[in-house]
Amino acid sequence: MLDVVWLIPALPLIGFLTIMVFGRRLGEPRAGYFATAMVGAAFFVTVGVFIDLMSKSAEQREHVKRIFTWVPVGSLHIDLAFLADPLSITMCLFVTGIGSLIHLYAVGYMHGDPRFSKFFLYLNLFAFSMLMLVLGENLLVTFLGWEGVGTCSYFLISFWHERESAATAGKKAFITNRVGDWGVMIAMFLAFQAVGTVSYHGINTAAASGALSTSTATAIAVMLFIGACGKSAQLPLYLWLPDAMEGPTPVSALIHAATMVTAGVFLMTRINPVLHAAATWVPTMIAIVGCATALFAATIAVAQNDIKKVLAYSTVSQLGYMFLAVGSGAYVAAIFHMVTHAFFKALLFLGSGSVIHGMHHEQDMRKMGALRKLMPITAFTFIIGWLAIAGVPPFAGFWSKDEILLFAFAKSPVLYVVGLVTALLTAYYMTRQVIMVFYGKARWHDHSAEHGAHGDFTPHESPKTMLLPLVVLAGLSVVGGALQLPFSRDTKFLEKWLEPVVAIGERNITGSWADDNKYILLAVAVVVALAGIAGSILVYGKQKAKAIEPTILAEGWYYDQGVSKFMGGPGRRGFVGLAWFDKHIIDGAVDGVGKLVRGSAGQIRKTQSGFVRQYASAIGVGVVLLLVWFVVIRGIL
Amino acid sequence: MAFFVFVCAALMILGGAVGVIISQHPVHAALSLILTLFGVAVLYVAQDAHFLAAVQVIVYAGAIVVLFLFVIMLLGVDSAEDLQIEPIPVQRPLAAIVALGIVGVISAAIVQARSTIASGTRSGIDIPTVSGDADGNIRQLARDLFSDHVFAFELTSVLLVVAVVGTVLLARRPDKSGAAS
Amino acid sequence: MQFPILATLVFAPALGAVAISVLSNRRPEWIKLAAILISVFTGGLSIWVLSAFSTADSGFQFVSKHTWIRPWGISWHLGVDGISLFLVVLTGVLFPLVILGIDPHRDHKRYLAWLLLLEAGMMGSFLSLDLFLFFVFFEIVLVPMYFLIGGWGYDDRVYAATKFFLYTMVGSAFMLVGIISTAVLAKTNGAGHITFDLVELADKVSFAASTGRWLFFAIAIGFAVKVPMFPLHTWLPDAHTQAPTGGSIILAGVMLKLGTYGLLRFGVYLFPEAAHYARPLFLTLAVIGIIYGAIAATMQTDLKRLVAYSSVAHLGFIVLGTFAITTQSISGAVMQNINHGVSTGALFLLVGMIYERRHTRQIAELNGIQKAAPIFAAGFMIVMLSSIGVPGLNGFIGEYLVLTGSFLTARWWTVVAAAGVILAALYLLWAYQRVFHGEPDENNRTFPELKLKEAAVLLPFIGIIVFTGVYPKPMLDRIEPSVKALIAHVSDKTGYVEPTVPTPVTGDEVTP
Amino acid sequence: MNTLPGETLQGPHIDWFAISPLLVLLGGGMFLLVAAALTPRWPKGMYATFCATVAAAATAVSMVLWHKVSIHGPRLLVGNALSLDHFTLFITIIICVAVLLVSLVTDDYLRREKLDGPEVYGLFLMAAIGGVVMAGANDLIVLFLGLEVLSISLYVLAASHRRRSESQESGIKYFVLGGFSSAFFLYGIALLYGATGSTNYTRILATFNDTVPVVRKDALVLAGVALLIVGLAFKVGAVPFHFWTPDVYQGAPTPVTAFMASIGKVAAFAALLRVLLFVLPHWRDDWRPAIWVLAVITLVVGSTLAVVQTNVKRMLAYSSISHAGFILIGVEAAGHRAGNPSAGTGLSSAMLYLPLYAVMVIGTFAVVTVVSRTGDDATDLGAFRGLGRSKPALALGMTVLLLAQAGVPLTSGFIAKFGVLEAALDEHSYAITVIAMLSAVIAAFLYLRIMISMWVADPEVGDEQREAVRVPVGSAITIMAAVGFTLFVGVVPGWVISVSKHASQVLQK
Amino acid sequence: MTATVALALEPTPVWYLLLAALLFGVGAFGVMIRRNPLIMFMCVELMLNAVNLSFVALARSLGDIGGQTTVFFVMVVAAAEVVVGLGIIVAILRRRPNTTADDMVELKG
Repeated sequence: MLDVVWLIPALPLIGFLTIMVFGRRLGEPRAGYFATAMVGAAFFVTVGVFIDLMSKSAEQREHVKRIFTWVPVGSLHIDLAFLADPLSITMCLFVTGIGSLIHLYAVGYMHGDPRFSKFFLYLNLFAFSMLMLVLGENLLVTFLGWEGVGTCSYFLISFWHERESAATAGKKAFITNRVGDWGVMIAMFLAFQAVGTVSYHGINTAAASGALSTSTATAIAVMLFIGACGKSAQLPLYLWLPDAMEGPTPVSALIHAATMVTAGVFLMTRINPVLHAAATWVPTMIAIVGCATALFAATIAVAQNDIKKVLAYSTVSQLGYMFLAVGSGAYVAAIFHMVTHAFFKALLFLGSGSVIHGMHHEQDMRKMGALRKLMPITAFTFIIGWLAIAGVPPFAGFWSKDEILLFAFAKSPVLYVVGLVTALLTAYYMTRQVIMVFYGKARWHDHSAEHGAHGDFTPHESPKTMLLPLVVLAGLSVVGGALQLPFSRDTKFLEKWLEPVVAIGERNITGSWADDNKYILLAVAVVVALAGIAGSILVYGKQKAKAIEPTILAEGWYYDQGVSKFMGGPGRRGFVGLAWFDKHIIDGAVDGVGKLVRGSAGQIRKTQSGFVRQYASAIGVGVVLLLVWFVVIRGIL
Repeated sequence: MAFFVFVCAALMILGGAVGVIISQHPVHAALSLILTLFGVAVLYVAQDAHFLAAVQVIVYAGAIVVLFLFVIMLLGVDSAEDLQIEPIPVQRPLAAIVALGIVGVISAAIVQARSTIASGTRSGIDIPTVSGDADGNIRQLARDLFSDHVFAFELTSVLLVVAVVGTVLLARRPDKSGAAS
Repeated sequence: MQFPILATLVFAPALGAVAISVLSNRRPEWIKLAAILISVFTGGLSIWVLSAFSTADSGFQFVSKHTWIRPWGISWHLGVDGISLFLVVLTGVLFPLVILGIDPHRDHKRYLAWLLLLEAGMMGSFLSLDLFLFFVFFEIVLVPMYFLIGGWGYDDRVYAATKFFLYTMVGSAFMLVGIISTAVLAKTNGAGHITFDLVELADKVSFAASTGRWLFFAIAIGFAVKVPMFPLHTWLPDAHTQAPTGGSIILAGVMLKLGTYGLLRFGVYLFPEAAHYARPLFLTLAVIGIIYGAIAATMQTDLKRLVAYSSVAHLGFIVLGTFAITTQSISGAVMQNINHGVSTGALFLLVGMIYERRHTRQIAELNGIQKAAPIFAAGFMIVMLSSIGVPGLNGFIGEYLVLTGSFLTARWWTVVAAAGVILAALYLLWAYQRVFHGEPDENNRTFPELKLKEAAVLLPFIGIIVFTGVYPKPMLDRIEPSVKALIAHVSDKTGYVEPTVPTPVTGDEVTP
Repeated sequence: MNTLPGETLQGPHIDWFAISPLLVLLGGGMFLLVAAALTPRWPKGMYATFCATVAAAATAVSMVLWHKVSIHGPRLLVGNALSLDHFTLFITIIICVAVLLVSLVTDDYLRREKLDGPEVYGLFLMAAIGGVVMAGANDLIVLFLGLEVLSISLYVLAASHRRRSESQESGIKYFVLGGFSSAFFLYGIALLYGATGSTNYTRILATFNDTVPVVRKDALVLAGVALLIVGLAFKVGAVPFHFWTPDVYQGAPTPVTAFMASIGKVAAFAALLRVLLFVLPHWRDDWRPAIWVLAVITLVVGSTLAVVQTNVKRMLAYSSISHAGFILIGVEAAGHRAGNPSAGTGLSSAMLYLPLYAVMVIGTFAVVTVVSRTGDDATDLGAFRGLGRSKPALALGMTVLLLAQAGVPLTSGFIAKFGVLEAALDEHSYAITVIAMLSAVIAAFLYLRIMISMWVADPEVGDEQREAVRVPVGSAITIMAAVGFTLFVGVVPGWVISVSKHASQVLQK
Repeated sequence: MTATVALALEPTPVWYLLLAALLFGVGAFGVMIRRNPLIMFMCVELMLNAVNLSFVALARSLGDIGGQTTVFFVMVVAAAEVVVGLGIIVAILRRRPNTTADDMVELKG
């Protein structure tokens, strides 16, 4: 079964090609189902591969499938090859799994859209790219997927391109990602120079064996981290993700919560030996960036009113957690949180999508409220997601977050404290959201006039195709924590499974204070989560306290505006200046030469006055000059 | 004596030349030119070029200047030219500089080469002296003309043909009859 | 004697041009048919060359050599190697597409005659192995292009055509001096007699360092103008903008390649020492071009001008690769020649279609086209992504190879150059957004969808874009031997050592 | 009295056949003039046909002579006044062919302008004699006479359009300046004569061979050289002696302009080459820098001023100046090793330039003649507007010729420029070649302007009312021949290069 | 005393040559400053005469008759020139009487 690993990305590709050719003929909803089937089939293949891999011993859980030689030039030899190992298959599992659920959901969500089949065309292409990313045997294949998902993200964010904001958001996402891609490219060049290959095996082996010098390893790690920052929306490149919510909600769930944005974490995990070999400040920096992002985004989420924006900032925050984990050497925890986060954040997004669907594309939470009666299943699943992300035991999020905090503590108590504050805020703003959407007063009546077409407007529950994924994901959010329970080594399934991959980079905290007192920390985390929830209920549920939603938070610390202002101001002026320079100085010089020739010709031609006497004197001058040259200079002197 | 002749002739020549360039009236200029030409003829004689002196007087003074005068009279282009006015700025100073430059540099060259232009030093051919037979000059000239320079001599015939044909062509009236009528 | 296939590649279009110009104007369809037949024949022949090309031979193949001007040591010397092969094929393929796909609207006869003459010139330039012969073709292509721009261009065509002609001529002026000096000086530096033969000069002659450098610079100026490299680029936007669509495609697709190809063949190959010496300068200018072109492109308000400036940026990559002198970088540069030709050619084709429909190229006057014409927009998108350099499409492979290779010898330049890929996304996506996204206004609502004939012309472009991006190996296999030979030649002459990379540990031994 | 009855003059031996080109031209010219004067008007085109025939006959005998010289070697004729060698014959052939081509153009022109008559053709033939003599002269006096024959013919020809005041203005300007510069030239001869005792090339050279080491700084010689250069530079139109060129080219009847631009320049360059390289090789280090400077300013001024013109004839006049600059580069290159047996290619390249340029320029002016329409007035750029539509073949021919003048490859113009540059670079004259090429670029602008006018410019109001351009047979033959030659040499230049190389050898001893 | 010395002085060819140079310069100057075309011709004649004078002086100094022959030719040339030149002038003046050289500036630039 291992040898058919290529089928995993191939199936969505077939879906893509088929829809590209026959999309219009398939039409709605067949195109959607077909696409779903393809991703679903990929899921089953993945499961097969997974089982095959499980059956092997830990050392042998690495299989390379070469398809063809892709870029062979001189000493550079890059195959289009797939690497099936625990990490990639883990990724594949939830990418295809959650992917197919979201595909299914989208069939309902995109109902009636004139570009229905095109949406699935992009989704399948995205799935293909994402799978290339995770299955790539070398950096270049990963990069193919990496850019591919970026491109698909661009397509999907600006899917409703008639909206100016959607088009702009797509463009912004692509370009911001490209900044990160620059880092990945440089990393690839460094790797090729230092190791002679860009295959993970080669790089990691070199890093592990010490063949890779510390400085090179540091450079590679930093460059890849820049790439990861772009893709996984870390400071300072997180900007694009909140805007990406302009895309249809399934897109937000799939790309901007579950899969693509985790690619950075995946990449960091993939090259963990390099991080290990790099200078020690690199992991610290990653941890700090992750931690800062987590806190930063959480503070912003507190003041958002757009149902999806809250989730978007939450995603940024959670991704920060994952990087905190990476930086702390907790790769397994990072992957663990990635997986659980995929479950509950996809769930939350899909839930919010369901709400938006039911609210006829209303996304402002201030115009919602008391929806739990009208949309019971949505509400129920959403609440599970809420509990999971807030870190309430025994839901999935609790376990993964706790694991990260544990490692963070081992790394530095400061990181731990910041992580805790973030957890508090997370619980707080998620509770706020749940209350604003599902509880309290129904505020949508006031605005029914806006939906004039409907006249009598009532939110409604979503169709079954949309609810089924919600239920499944809710279930996973509940039990997801079982993958990795901190009680003993035997309950850490994920750790054992991933061990061959992360063995080098994974930090061993056994014996540290944090590990020894992990139950205390566990308890603290629970208390913090509950405190956050309680606080929020106080403010929004009971309205005992005034909501603290300063504009500065609502505006995201004005970071986005600042960047935009810079780009639109000095940045743009710089560009305009260069264009001016090009037109007037560079080209001006060219035209200037022309003008100069004409101008001087205009002057010289005045000597051609038509007066024959003047011509004669010109000849005379020539004669004198020649005579002076010959007689005086050459003859007499 | 020779010195005296030279000075007189030189004065004639230069006086005539200056006359040519400062006469407002073309007729005066033509008459001044005659003066110069005669002066030159005198110097020819002084240099034992008797034949040339004769030709100078006959052809130049006799024919060419007459031709000039003829044209002046024929066309009635006898309006005086106002030499006070110079329409082209800096033309005169420029012309003066050029003229002085030419004269100066060439004179310098002549003076510098004066030793090689010694009088009759490279003589090999017998040059008739002043006291000698004037006929000898013509004879020599003829011999030279019809031996070494016979081609040039024949070429002058072509030149004259050109002059004749050219004059015919130019002198044709810009007629209505034209040609291809 | 074997069939002189390369000479046929040159003469078929040339004779075709003559034949067309004597055909009667009364039957335009015959003229068009003749042009199509000739160009397709030439294209087919070029593909035959491609198929018959041996990957085992790193030297010149299908060589034909005859004395031409004996007193000056000039011969008719044609040959093709991995570096020129694909340029020849690209030329062979682009012309039929242009002839088929683009209607000049008036005066077909002259248009087609010029176009075929241009093809002959381009073929000759890429095939020549004699400096004189090369220069002849290099210059001769100016004439048809001048007339194409001047005769069938847009409002400011006279200015643009004149600028194009004169600017290029300035470069050629230096180049001609350089070429002749090379031949003249070669007499006393190893050749023994006057010769313009490239191979002979490259092999036998070794100039003193300073001499070689001067000669190199003289020749390189000509190519730098043609490329065009910053700051000699300003003729290009004007020429592109004013040229008719067909002219733009050819200009971007093949003509600019004369510059980059020339730098490689008559710069690096002929003057290895000087090229090596001049590396910092050229690398710097290339990198400036990459960034500068991209920024300038961003600020353009005319779609064609934007694409033109993007060419400046893209060609910067090629120059970077050329002067980095590693197997990867030069292979990438050679490949990028083709990729840029295809992608930018296709972009011009599409911009031309927009102009056909809307009679404007002003970005501000276009909007919402994706809604009005989704297939058209999709075609544009693919081409654009190729130009941006998205992996899986051709543009990426070339750029990647160039950068990877350059990184070995010109690290910091490469780091800056790689930032150019960010800017590429910026200007193209921004333009795309303004033109294609949004709700179409009154004028753009009825934007006609891609027609079948147009699609037929566009498809080969897209086909090449995707195929090369996915499976570049066949192409690289043909390029690499010649590139390696070139680098060996450089090493031989200068003692330059191509940096090596460690032999990597492959992951294969783990596989059961 | 003093008669010497016994004295008989022993004239020099004359090999009549050796000077047969001259005799043919002279005889033909005289016959034409006399016969035409005695007979009623000849039928249409007969004068021209006769003139062309004479020129062709002269060409033919020159070729026969070429063959003879190849066998017997060069020699001096008629009392050492003329030299019969390949150089002379080369120039003779160029001149005769040029006369042939120009007379074909002139024929229709004269009838169009209602000026028909035999005199113009007579003058053509006489002028050709002058040109041939200039090329073959072995004596400064002969050279001077040849120059005057040519010049005086040209003065008359320039002024020969009786209804156009421009024609007369150009005639008088040419005449005044020509006389002025001839005086300098003659003065130069006088000074040289004074320094060497002879006007004969061979003897002057011999004098220098004997005395140069001693009188190296002979100011008299140098002054003479300077003034000789002035006279010849005036004829070739080198800056600053060029001022007459634009005015005269513009004002003269167009075929005459063609005649001047081709034959006048060829003859003057032939004389310049022979004088500088054959007579004054010992002074090469003195005159070479002067030629260098002349070449540079000629190139720059010629091409720069051409840019701002609007009259095509004037443009081409300036372009002819810049061509002269190019040829001067060849002269300069030749100067490096003048008198040296292992001479470079400078001389042959300058010689190569002459026929190629002559044919180009005749072709170009032939087109201008045709386009200038009745009255010879339509010579501004606008007159060419729309020619590409109304007369595509003519426009195409003109385009080829203009491209050739611009030096685009596959035309003779490129070969010519290439040869000159190669020669200069062979002498390591880098600066001058770069200047030359850059001014060629500037000059290219003017050719482009004419092409734009023909092909690109939009029609304007009133274009319809213009007289249609007619291409009569004679002009068509000339244009076709010129275009054909231009292209043929552009593609197959080997033979003409070899011939010019061969013909140059005689001066390189 | 002075007169005796002066009378004893024999003018050498150099004197003649210098005189000729001076005459030449005056002629050249005249061409440049006079506007009447006829007088310009006369000035050219002055220049030619200066050359002739030089030739004769040199012929004598060299003892070579060739210089004198040359003068003969120059005279012929001068005659021919004058004929043709006057022809042109007549043609012009017949159409536009009293034209000066400065009036003929139709062709310029």
